[in-house]
Amino acid sequence: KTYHIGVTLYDRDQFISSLEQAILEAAKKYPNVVVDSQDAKQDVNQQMAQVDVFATKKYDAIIVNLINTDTVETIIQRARGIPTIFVNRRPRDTVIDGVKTAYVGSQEYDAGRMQGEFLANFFKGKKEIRYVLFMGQLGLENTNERTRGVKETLEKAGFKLTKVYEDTAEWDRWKAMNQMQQLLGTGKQFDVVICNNDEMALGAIEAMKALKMDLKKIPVVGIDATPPAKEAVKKGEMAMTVFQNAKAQGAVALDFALKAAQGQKIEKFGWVPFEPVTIDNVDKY
Amino acid sequence: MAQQNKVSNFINKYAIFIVLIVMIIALSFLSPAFLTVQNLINVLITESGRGILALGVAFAIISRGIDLSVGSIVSLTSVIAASLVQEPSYSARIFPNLPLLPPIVAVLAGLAAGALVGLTNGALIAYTAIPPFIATLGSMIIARGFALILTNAYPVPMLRPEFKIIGQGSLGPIPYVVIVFVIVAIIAYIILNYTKFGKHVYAIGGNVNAARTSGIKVEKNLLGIYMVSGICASIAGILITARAASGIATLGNNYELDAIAAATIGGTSHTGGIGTVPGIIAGILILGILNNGLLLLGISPYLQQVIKGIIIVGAVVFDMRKNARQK
Amino acid sequence: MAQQNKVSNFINKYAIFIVLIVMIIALSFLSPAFLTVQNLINVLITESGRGILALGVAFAIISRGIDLSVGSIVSLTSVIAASLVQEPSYSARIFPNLPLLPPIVAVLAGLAAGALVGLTNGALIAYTAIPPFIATLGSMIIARGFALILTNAYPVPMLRPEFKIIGQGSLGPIPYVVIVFVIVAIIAYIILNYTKFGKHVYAIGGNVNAARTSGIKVEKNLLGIYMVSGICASIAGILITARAASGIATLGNNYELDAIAAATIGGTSHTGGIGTVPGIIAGILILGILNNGLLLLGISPYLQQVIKGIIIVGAVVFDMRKNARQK
Amino acid sequence: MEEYILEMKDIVRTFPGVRALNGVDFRAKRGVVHALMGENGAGKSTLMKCLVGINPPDSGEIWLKGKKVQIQNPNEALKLGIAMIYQELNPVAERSVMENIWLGREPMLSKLPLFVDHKEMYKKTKELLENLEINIEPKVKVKELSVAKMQMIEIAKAISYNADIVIMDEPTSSLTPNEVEHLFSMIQKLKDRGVAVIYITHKMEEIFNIADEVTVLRDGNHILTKPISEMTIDSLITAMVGRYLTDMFPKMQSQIGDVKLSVRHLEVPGLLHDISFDVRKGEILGVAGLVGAGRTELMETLFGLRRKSSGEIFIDGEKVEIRSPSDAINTGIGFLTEDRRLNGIIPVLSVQMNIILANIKNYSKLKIFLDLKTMQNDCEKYKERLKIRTPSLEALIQNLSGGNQQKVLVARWLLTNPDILILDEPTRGIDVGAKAEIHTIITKLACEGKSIIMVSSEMPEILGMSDRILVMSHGQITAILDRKDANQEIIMRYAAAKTNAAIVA
Ligand SMILES: Nc1ncnc2c1ncn2[C@@H]1O[C@H](COP(=O)(O)OP(=O)(O)OP(=O)(O)O)[C@@H](O)[C@H]1O
Ligand SMILES: Nc1ncnc2c1ncn2[C@@H]1O[C@H](COP(=O)(O)OP(=O)(O)OP(=O)(O)O)[C@@H](O)[C@H]1O
Ligand SMILES: [Mg+2]
Ligand SMILES: [Mg+2]
Repeated sequence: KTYHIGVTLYDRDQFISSLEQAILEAAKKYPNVVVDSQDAKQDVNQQMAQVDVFATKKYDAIIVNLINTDTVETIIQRARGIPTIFVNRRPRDTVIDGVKTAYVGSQEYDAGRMQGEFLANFFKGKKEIRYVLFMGQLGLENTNERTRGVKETLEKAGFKLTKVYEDTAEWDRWKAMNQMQQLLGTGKQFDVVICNNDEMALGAIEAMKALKMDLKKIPVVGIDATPPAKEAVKKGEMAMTVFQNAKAQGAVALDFALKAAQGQKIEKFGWVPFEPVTIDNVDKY
Repeated sequence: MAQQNKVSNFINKYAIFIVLIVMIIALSFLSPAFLTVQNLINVLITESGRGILALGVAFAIISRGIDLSVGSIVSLTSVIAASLVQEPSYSARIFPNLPLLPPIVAVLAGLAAGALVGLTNGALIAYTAIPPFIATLGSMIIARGFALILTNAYPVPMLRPEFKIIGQGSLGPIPYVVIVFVIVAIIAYIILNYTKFGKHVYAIGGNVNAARTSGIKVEKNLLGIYMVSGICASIAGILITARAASGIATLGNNYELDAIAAATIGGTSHTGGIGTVPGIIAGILILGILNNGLLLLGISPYLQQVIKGIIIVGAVVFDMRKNARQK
Repeated sequence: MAQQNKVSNFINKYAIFIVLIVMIIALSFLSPAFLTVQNLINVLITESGRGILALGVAFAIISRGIDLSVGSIVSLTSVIAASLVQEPSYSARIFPNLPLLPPIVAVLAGLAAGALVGLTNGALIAYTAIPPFIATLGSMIIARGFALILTNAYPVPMLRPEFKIIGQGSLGPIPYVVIVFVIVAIIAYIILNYTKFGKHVYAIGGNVNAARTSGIKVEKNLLGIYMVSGICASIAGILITARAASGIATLGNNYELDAIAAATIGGTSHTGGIGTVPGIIAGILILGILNNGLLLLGISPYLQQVIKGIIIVGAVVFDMRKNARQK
Repeated sequence: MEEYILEMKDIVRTFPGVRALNGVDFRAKRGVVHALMGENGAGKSTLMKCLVGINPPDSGEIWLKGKKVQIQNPNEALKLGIAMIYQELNPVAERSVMENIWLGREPMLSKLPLFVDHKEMYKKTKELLENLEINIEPKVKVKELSVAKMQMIEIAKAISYNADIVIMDEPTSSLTPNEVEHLFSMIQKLKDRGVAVIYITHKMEEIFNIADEVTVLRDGNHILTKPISEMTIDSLITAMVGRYLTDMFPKMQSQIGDVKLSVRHLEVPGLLHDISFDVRKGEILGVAGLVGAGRTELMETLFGLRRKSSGEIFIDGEKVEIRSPSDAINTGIGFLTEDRRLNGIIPVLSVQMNIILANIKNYSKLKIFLDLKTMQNDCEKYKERLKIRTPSLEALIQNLSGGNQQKVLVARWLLTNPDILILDEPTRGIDVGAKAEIHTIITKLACEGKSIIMVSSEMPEILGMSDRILVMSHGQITAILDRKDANQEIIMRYAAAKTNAAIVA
């Protein structure tokens, strides 16, 4: 029997493309698995339409990278009984049953937490941290969770956080760069630049490099460990990033989906941990 | 000869519907799953939100304006309505001490928000001379800002089932959202064709000076036009929120472009005075069926965009041949 | 009395510049960091991309059209140019076996892409009767699809320094990007005011029938108009890519709205035939200074949106008083 | 031998639902003014648009200077030496006079041929306008000009092409006698230069004044071509309408009653000064004046389209405040505007919608829904009465001939059934048959006790229809004459009068 698996992704960025690639790679191992992968361009309505179509075509399982985790009930309803594996964006635990539904991913909060832990270590002995924060698109869950993660971790570690600048750069390198440049123009002093993803971190770094700022003293931290970000970590320009294991998430998601399609027992959760990446371990990734 | 002329007249007049029918026939052959009741209902469900938006925005376009704020009104309505029907048990309620309100209150609050934004748009356009593009761009940005402020950018989850039923329930096989869409379309049709207000919308769009000279109160009508657009956007916002089971401040992002595109594909002209409800519905269905068809055929998402672009342009070229400069 | 009239005429005529100056003065008081050379240069750097886009799109708007594809052209240019100037050592090069090309090749390839999309837009608009909105919407979707196909949605990082210098280098204190922006603005000014083509752009937008009966080849001019818009978008795409040091397929998302907004704020009218380069520059600077000011003042991002919307609308209301129906 | 510079043979042109030209032959000679006549919708404009390539013919041949040509667009026509003044004025309103005149053939700098030579353009415009004795500043925007001045600009533009054939499609529709005289002297000069002038008009007296030959079309068919000397007004009219018309100005003496509308010391800064006059029930008040006299502005002010700075308006002795056209309509005033395109038609809507536009509210059933049936019946009635030539009431008004569009607008205002009807150039572009019909309607309305204010630049119309005649000059009233005291000369004298010497008879 050939197993058809539908995939719907929240949008396209470097990470999600890697995740998609991982799913496709993993599927190649099975001659009888066909994957149909779509992206929803951050439109909840479009994602539901994609699930509708997968259900119409009677696929054997669906992998969903939710745009908004609250839409999970509707998504499950639209799937009409087809096993649904959620990946990377975590829905409420109550809808996960480990039979028809499961979650594979990392905890967004953890990515922020790891940034926080790194910075807590970096600033050991200091009392106050004056921070610059570039957030992803407002209203998205990963933006919220990553931000919450890093702030709470630092606060728990006893630091007093002082906001110098906090705004969204919408995951966009160019926007972050422009904002950073203008911020630097004001001459305001800060200790750290926290970014919700690597692209924005790289933008901030470009702006800071232009002013020959010491990136060793003022750490810039990102999330995702994209190739250019790893390069920057190697050069010592980016203090740290967080590796989100797209490959593992994709492979586990496909594995879960296939098992569920075959009626096998699966776990409720397939955790793929985040991993902090610094100059010490960057070569591993 | 005359016969032939009649045929070509017919084709010209109903070109956009012919495109739609050809698409339906082609897809039925290409994908067996396409022509199933369930699939067609799914298309309607998916398009109901955009459809209602397009109908509303068409009022603005016919009057020779535009409404960029509809996407933001969806967002604003979404968070306002959702925050009034959260499960009382949910700890992160926006209004923690709110008593249990009947869902109708949430619906009305949402509609009021849309009407208010629409009224503001209308007033700006009517009583200052600023172009509709700017007035509604401004309120688009402002409304989105309010939606974010209200929720601190967090989603508003855990809606009560009485509210969610609007988006998820159905009457027999036909989902409520589709019923609402059909009703809105019928009302829009009646307004545009059988009421004074409707005729005034066309007149204002066709030649505002002539309309004014003929005693039409242009300003009052503009208020009405943008309120219709705002209220339609709110209705769409409520339906989508109820379906998504969550109030989301980013929900309507970029919907305005989709809605304007659907209306335009359906023959609504940005030069004013031209546009019909059946045309708009055809425009919406063309977009919806295209989307659905490309998904059913399992075409790669990148290629989908290219094909989509080509078919949209092709459909309108076919529809507009009649206006092309005659040889 | 006559004196007073002169003053009010002056204010009417230069309203948008007065808004700009008032904003500058207000911000100098509110934030000491605002009126520094570095900060003002930063504003110019930031707005250079959008500025060039707005100048190009203004040609379309003045001719009574619109160009929605400029954002996508930025994306397409970005990935095309970037993929031709990647570091040879970089393992994930788009064209792994490409010899080391001089950066000018990348620049020209980028410009060619923009010109080609523009030409397609122009041809569709000139030779079929489809509205510019649809023609450019179609090519917007298609161009973005191509940008994604080309890169598989991965960024194209690791650009060679000879290319990055365009975006990051400067002549004395003035960055190259700002210089390019100023040059493009001057050329646009000259074209619109001193050339036949410019006159024809206004005439086509003001009254296409008059243009046609006066013997103007409307079709050929439309090709030119949309090519100007496409090429401007490519220039912006190259500058932005060089600055960001990476080709990104989603780079230009939604830039079209910003560009159209800037042109519209600067007094370019969607009813055609009206618009000036100084006005457009004022529109861009108003948006840029507004962004910069809100950032300098450290206002919360949500509230920023609300304030931004209000100021944009306010500025245009002030500018348009002259057109408001006289009391 | 080149007797005819232009020969059009067996021209056929159809539009959806209309056969506008049905095998028409037309010839023109050098140095001859050839009048093209026919009822509204006869196909005059269409024939000329076939010639200049706006609506290339479906079949038929065009020979120019002995050579067969195919003209696909106006650009080719201009290159072949054919220039046209269009019936529907067509300026780029936002641009200057000089840019409009030289549009498409801007003078370029000799050293930098990429750039337009503005100085040269200004100079040439100045020369051209001075030559033609038109007093307009080349740099003003066309939108600032009155319709009449726009028309003068279009005329100047057409002449400036130095074409061999100049087509004038109702060039005098917004001109007053003085300018018409002026135009005729220009035409005379063209004639002397050997230009073939094709002249379309509905004004009979002009034909006999200027034309050498006449061609009559009816229903898209060629009826006759003759030297004007062989025609009389009556034979011409008979050829055009296919029947004999008795009276162009069927004025009936109505019962003149109380004062209906009374205007006192009306003031609009820069435009109108100290305007006072009365109109009685059952009276037709003609308003005469030269271009720029401010007649249109006065009517616009009465109708609430312009703000007055002071002065009072009384209706039936009661003071009224009219701030907008809807106020005016509610107080029982109707206003047929002068500028058909700007304030009149809604091009993209149907004939029916255009007819009912000012009257929609009277068709509401249950205060919400429209009574489409009655609406259609009423429109049908006016279509018959005014002989509006249209394939159907559903046809778009933009596809109607100019005169038929005008009739639709007349129908619009008749339908509102106002107590006071203001008509600004009501028969502009309307053929003789329909003109007589409209005059009959106007005079009947007066007999029903309505008050009519009729602005007209056509002396015969003013003299033939009015009970009293108000003459304006430079924004002031210079005379109010009784029907029996008025003749063309007296009116022209007051119209040209320097103001401040206002005489009220
Ligand atoms: N673009 C068009 N589409 C459809 N019908 C048209 C179009 N242009 C002209 N017609 C029709 O062709 C016929 C002839 O029109 P034309 O404008 O030539 O009349 P005309 O003799 O110039 O009349 P008038 O004296 O009123 O200007 C009319 O019945 C008109 O409705
Ligand atoms: N939109 C405008 N802006 C500035 N001036 C105007 C405008 N319209 C008209 N005028 C000026 O107002 C004066 C009177 O206008 P107009 O020529 O319409 O008067 P009129 O007596 O109605 O003449 P007619 O109806 O014969 O053309 C003229 O000097 C004209 O230039
Ligand atoms: Mg005509
Ligand atoms: Mg007048």
